[in-house]
Amino acid sequence: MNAPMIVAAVVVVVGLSASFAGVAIRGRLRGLVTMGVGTVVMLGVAGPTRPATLGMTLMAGITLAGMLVFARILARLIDGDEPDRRGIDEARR
Amino acid sequence: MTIGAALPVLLLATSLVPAIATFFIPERSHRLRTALNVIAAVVKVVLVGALVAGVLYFGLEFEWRAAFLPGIDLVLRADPIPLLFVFLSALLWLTTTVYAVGYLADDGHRSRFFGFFGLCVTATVGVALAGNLVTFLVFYELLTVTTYPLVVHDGTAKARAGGRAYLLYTLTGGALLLLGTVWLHALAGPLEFGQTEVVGALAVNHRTTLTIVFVILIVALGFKAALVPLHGWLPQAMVAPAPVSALLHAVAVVKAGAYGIVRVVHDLFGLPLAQDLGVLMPLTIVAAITIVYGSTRALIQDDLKRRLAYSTVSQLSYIVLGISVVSLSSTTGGLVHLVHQGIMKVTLFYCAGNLGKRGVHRVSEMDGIGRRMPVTMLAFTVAAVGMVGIPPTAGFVTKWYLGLGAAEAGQPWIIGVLALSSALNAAYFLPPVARAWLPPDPGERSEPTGRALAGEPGGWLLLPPVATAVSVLGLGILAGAPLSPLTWAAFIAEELMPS
Amino acid sequence: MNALAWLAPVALPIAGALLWPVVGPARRWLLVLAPLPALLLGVFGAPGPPPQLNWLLLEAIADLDIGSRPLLVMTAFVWMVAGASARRIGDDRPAFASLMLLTCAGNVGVLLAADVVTFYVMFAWMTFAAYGLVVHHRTESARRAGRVYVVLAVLGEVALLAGLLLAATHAGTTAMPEVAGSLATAPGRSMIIGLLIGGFGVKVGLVPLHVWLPLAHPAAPVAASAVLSGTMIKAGLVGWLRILPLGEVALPGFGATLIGLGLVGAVLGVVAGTLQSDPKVLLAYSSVSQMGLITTAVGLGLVLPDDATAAVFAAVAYAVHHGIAKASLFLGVGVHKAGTRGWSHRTLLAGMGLAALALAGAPLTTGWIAKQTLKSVADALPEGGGQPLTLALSLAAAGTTVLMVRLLWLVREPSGPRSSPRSDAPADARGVIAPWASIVVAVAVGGWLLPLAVPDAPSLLPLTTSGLWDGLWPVLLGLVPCAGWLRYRPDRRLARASPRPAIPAGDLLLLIERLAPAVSIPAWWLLHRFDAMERRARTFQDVGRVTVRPGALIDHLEDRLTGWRTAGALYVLIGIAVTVALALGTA
Amino acid sequence: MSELSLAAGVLVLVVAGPLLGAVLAVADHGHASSRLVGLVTGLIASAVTVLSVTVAGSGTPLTLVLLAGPGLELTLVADGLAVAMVVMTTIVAIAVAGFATSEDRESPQARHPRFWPVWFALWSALHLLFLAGDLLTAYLMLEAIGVAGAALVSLDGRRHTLLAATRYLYAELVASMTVLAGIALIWHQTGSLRFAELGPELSAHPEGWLALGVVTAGLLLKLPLAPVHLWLPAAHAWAPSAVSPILSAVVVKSAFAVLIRLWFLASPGLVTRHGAQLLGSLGVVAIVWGSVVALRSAHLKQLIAYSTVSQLGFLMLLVPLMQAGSADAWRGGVLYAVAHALAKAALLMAAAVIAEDAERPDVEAVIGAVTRRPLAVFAIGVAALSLVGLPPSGGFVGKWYLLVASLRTGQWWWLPPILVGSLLTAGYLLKLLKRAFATDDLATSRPTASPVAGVGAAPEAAAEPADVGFDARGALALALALVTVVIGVRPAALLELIDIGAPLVTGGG
Repeated sequence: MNAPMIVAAVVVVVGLSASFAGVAIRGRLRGLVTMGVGTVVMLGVAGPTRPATLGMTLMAGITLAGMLVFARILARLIDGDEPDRRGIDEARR
Repeated sequence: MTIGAALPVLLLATSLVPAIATFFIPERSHRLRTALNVIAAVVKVVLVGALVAGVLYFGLEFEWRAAFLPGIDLVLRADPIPLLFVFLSALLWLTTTVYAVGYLADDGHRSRFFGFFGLCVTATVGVALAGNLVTFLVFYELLTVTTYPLVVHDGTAKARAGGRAYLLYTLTGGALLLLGTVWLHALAGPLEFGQTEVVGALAVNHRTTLTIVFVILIVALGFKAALVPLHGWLPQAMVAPAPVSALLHAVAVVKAGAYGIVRVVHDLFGLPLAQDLGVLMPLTIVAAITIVYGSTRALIQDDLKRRLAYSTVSQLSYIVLGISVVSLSSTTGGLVHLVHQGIMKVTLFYCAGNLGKRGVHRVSEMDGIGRRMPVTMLAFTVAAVGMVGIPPTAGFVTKWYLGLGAAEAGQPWIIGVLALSSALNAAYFLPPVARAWLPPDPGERSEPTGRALAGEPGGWLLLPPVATAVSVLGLGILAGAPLSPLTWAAFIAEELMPS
Repeated sequence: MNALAWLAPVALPIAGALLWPVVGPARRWLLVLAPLPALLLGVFGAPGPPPQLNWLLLEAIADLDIGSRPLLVMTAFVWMVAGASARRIGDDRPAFASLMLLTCAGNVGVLLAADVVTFYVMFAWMTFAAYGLVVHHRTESARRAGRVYVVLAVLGEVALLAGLLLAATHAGTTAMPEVAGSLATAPGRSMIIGLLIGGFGVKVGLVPLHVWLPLAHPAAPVAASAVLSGTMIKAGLVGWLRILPLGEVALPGFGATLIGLGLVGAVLGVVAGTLQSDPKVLLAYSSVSQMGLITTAVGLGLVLPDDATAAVFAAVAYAVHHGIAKASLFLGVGVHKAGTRGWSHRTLLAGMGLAALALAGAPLTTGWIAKQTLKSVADALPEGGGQPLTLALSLAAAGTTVLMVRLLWLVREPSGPRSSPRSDAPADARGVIAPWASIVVAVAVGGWLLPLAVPDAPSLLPLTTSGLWDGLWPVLLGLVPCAGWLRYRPDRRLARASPRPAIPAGDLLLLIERLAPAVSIPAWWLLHRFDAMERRARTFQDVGRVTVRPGALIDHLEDRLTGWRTAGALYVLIGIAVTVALALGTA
Repeated sequence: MSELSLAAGVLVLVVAGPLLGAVLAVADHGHASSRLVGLVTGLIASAVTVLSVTVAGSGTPLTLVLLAGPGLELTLVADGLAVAMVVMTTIVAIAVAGFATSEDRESPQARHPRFWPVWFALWSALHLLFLAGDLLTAYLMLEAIGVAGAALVSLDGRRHTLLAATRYLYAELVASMTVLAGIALIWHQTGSLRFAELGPELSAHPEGWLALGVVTAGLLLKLPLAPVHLWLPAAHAWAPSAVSPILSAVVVKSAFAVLIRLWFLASPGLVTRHGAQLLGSLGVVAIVWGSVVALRSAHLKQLIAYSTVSQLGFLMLLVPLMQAGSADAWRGGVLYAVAHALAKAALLMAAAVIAEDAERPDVEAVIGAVTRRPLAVFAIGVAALSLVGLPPSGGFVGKWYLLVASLRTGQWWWLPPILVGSLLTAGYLLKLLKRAFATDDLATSRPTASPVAGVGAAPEAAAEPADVGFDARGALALALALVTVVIGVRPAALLELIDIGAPLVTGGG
């Protein structure tokens, strides 16, 4: 675990806790983005700078970005906040 | 697929195929459904006859084996003991089908009923013919599952409560049986019935584990054999329609439990090992307690079918008692009671069904019913007298052999138990008979409330009880005859007894 | 042919019973002819040895030993006579007729059976078929009598079954002679013999177990009572004679108890009998008393093994005599109840007087012969034990005389053709007199035929003068108190005013019936509570619906668990746990 | 060469087939006609059959390297586990396809333009995931499945489905990123992500455990394993009736396959007893907690969702038994996964059919269903057989091996959870069956039968003909359920397939 990986790991953990602790959907979304950036950076600095690492980081980054955009679209579709609990009871009403 | 292997499978098929076919018969075509089921039942009885003749007279070997799990086979083998049970279930399936046709004349779900009915008998035959413990487990669980829809056939709240209790007990029993089977399999590898030496060899260094496994197996089977603490479901499952109570609680389900205990004690562990492990005496004690407990509880049941249910609880333990006492006569008694109890109890349930059709559900409502339903009550009287063990009925033969065996084995206290239970049986079976034939004051006999329609039910409902009642007497009087269940049981007992 | 001779006595009545509803008007003769094969077998014996019947029951064996042959003749004869007088009842109640035939089959079967199982089957068959006869009238008293009869019958049967099982196991076979023989050396012999004595004692009317007899016999119609008291009561005696190890071993203990209980029975029968107002109950108590005497004979057999054959013969002789005499008396009461006028009443009184004399043991009657043989056996008692016993027997004879006078007193007025619907015999007595007359003749003649029927009967016939006097003085002694009573009897109205007898029928029973509730009510209450408790417990099984509370807890916990914050915390926790587990765990 | 190329071709077809379907569906602007769906499904089915036959015949895993480039590696490994999972997915997919097409006429969502393309894409991602030979492909497919699943759930745009989908997607995102972080660590420590190669170096590396721990944590959330099952109830309860079978039966198995492949095929060296026992005990928690909540739930689909949570607990029991070195555990666990998938899909289809009739989502919808939908109720019955583990069903065989393994490896403490779990499963399935047979007062929602008192309640249903028309979808559900019975009676073939390429275990069964 070289030094930059540790910094990226810290960012991941911060993002993780923000995504769970986040108050509203937006709060959680921000947490997820932070965590995403952290993991991609972590992957990027992980291996010796060989084309493989670069390729993987690129691919992982693109897919993560896609997911986050989809999450953003869903968040916008839901007007109002998302319930905290198991998401069944309120949904039924 | 030699004839030796074909017959057992054919035996299974004769009730499986019609059952599945019956599911698809539309509700309206009664005749087709009735014909299919009755013919299937007759064919099965003929096949069983051929099987019995083959085994007893020509000494043929019938076995069907198919790979189930790697290293474990599904085995159907027609040894003498299975034949006894198959013979009983085939015969009583025929009579109960005839009875059910009459009983459910105005029921809306007959295709469903006869379908599951056939599946239940297939499972029973499977349980009987099972050659090893795994096959036994497979059909044992299949029996539990196929009988549930029958118990809740009426769909009322009470039926469902009965069904729930039934499944709660029997599934727990099934889980324990699975545990016991797996444990034995892990210890001894694949295990066939009859190879008692395999388990015997294990006993050298696995004494405690084998005892634990034995206890687990007996408790698991005890749920269906209604040993005392585990009998709770039986009285509640009485909500089922009469033909279901007749077949389930006289032949299929409860007998599977008792039969299982017979197989485990004799064909799996073997009597000498069981005796050596010292597990037989507790089993005898539990059986004795169940006998007395069942009879006392039956004393105060006013509902007729619940009284019969508690009587079944008590009578089943005669079989277990007979098996667990180490002597030739008591083993014979236990085995023959497998057949006798079935036939007597089925008759009682048929009559209870007929009475039910006429609105008589409780013993207190049976005053003077003898005059209005003489044939049904005659059959009921014969079977009741049989249950009490008054000669010359089949019940007496069992009591005689159990008593003889107990004395031979040097446990005279069992004769005390038999005596007490006979007295108790008399106390709860004879009064209803007396009330039926001798209403309190013939002058102004209180006509039971308008509900009870006069007269006997139709032919379909009368034929089975009469047939089985006659056989109760026949088995008693002709007990010594060459092909009677008694000689057959004695033949088996000689084989089983080590001495 | 030989098999037919052996099987017909039992098979014909059974066939008759089953075919009764089918057979046309000729069936009225079936009742009379059913016992005929048994009579022929008894009198002429069978051409060959008994056939092997191992397909029947459990290897049934039939045999006719010396003791039971005369009994068979008597039983068959009494059954024919009873059948004849019951023909009219049979017409309107087919059930009664078939039950009579079934009981006859059982009664005859008991005498023919030679193996323990068949004996027990026939014994039980007879007992439970007789229940139908007892409750024939369906009155409340008949039902109560039936109830008591069944309860005691079941207890008796159960004790008998236990005893026979233990005996048969020790003997290793079911043949009765061997079982009796091996009983002498059986471990736990006293328990087995106790059970057997109790089991048969119920049927014989041994004192504490006799309570059903005074209730059941009168409740049944007259023809049935005749058979119940005449022949069926003897089945218990046959059981004792065949199964107890008479002649093999001396059982002073059991012998003494039997003799004691016999004498108590004799006295109780006389005392309670005289106080009765219903002639049939009186006769029932007389049966208890007479069977008490027979029990003493059996007791003697047990005490003196070498005199056992004499004791057996005495018992059999007495049983035959009592059977015929008692049956004739019961039938006489039947004729009386049926209504007799003028000369028929007088002949009735004469006939019943003759039977009464026989029963009392007046000289030259069958009763006298039987009593004398009994006394001769008693004399053989060692160290002078015989004297008090013969005295007791004579006093019993005196008592019987008193009883008989009371009976004749009760029957003295001609009871015109009352047309009460309840009368169990038809208004006109024609159908009943003929059979009654035939049995009275038998009473007169029977005594002398006895030695002929049993060729090698010991020459005990006491034709000496002392024997005659010995028979006469008890009768005279009995007549003295009767004369006194006749002379100074209290006002007629008082006698009739209190119809309830001082000791009601079934003496000890009333005591038991009062005590029973103290036990049965709490037992019933306990059982019901247990039942209710189990029904309440069942609600526990409805896991889903037990109470709302646990359900709500689960829902609440689940909601929190799936909330973001808790889930997040749990997720991190699990991640760390797994990583740590992988780090420090051994490979 | 020809032999290899045929197999290679088939492998590619298996993975690419569904993609082809997706493209065609998009080309047909979403309204895939049943003919098109039938054609593509048939093609894929035949390809999968050929694949399984060749792999079973050869007895050895089939590997194919598609892209060997430094950056982008893509190798397909068709070993026993992969083929079994692919076969399972195909069977369920065929059933769901039939179900969805026959559903076209009634419910709108099947005709939703985005349904068929996404559905085929999901199918293709599943195939690729099971066949993936390296961790990165597996990771990418996990993400694709997550997105496709969420998309399918939020198909009809109603508020509660959107909420469920969001919750599902967020959980998937967090899990994926954790896995990615783990992958980064593995890449850093071993320089290769191929399952076959990363094992030795990882276990040699001092901090190998950290990487495996992080990936496992991510996979547990994706599975989901009980304590962190926050997203499953909502997603599966509100997924449309055509989607929930795939979600509950197959998608949940994707993370499971990756986990056991990683733990036992890739880096068995790293698997420690404590780690395995921890996962096992989490499994037990899942079994108990899932069943208890299922017993309590009144909502039909929620009950089935929690049943999935509980059944996944059973699957996790395989981990400690495998670690103790029992081949039976691998065999039993994988077969149980297949049997559960088929039974759960059948159960969901049957429940969907019945719930549609009653137009009410709660458990009361099933009342009196036996008269209206006999085949569907029968399907529920047979599916229950397998879920509870009663013979003759695949579930029984799976549990049998788990029990034998736990006894043979001496870890007897897994016996009670399995048995009690089975009984609890029976409990909540009985809730459905009990109501299915109800014909009297309980039928408050639909006055199907006026309760006839007195002798034998003969509901006046006898008057109206008891057999409704042949409902195709009920029959389909029943057919799927009967497949588990076939597995239960003849498990030998499937067991041999699963044994191919099974992790080499020392000692044990």
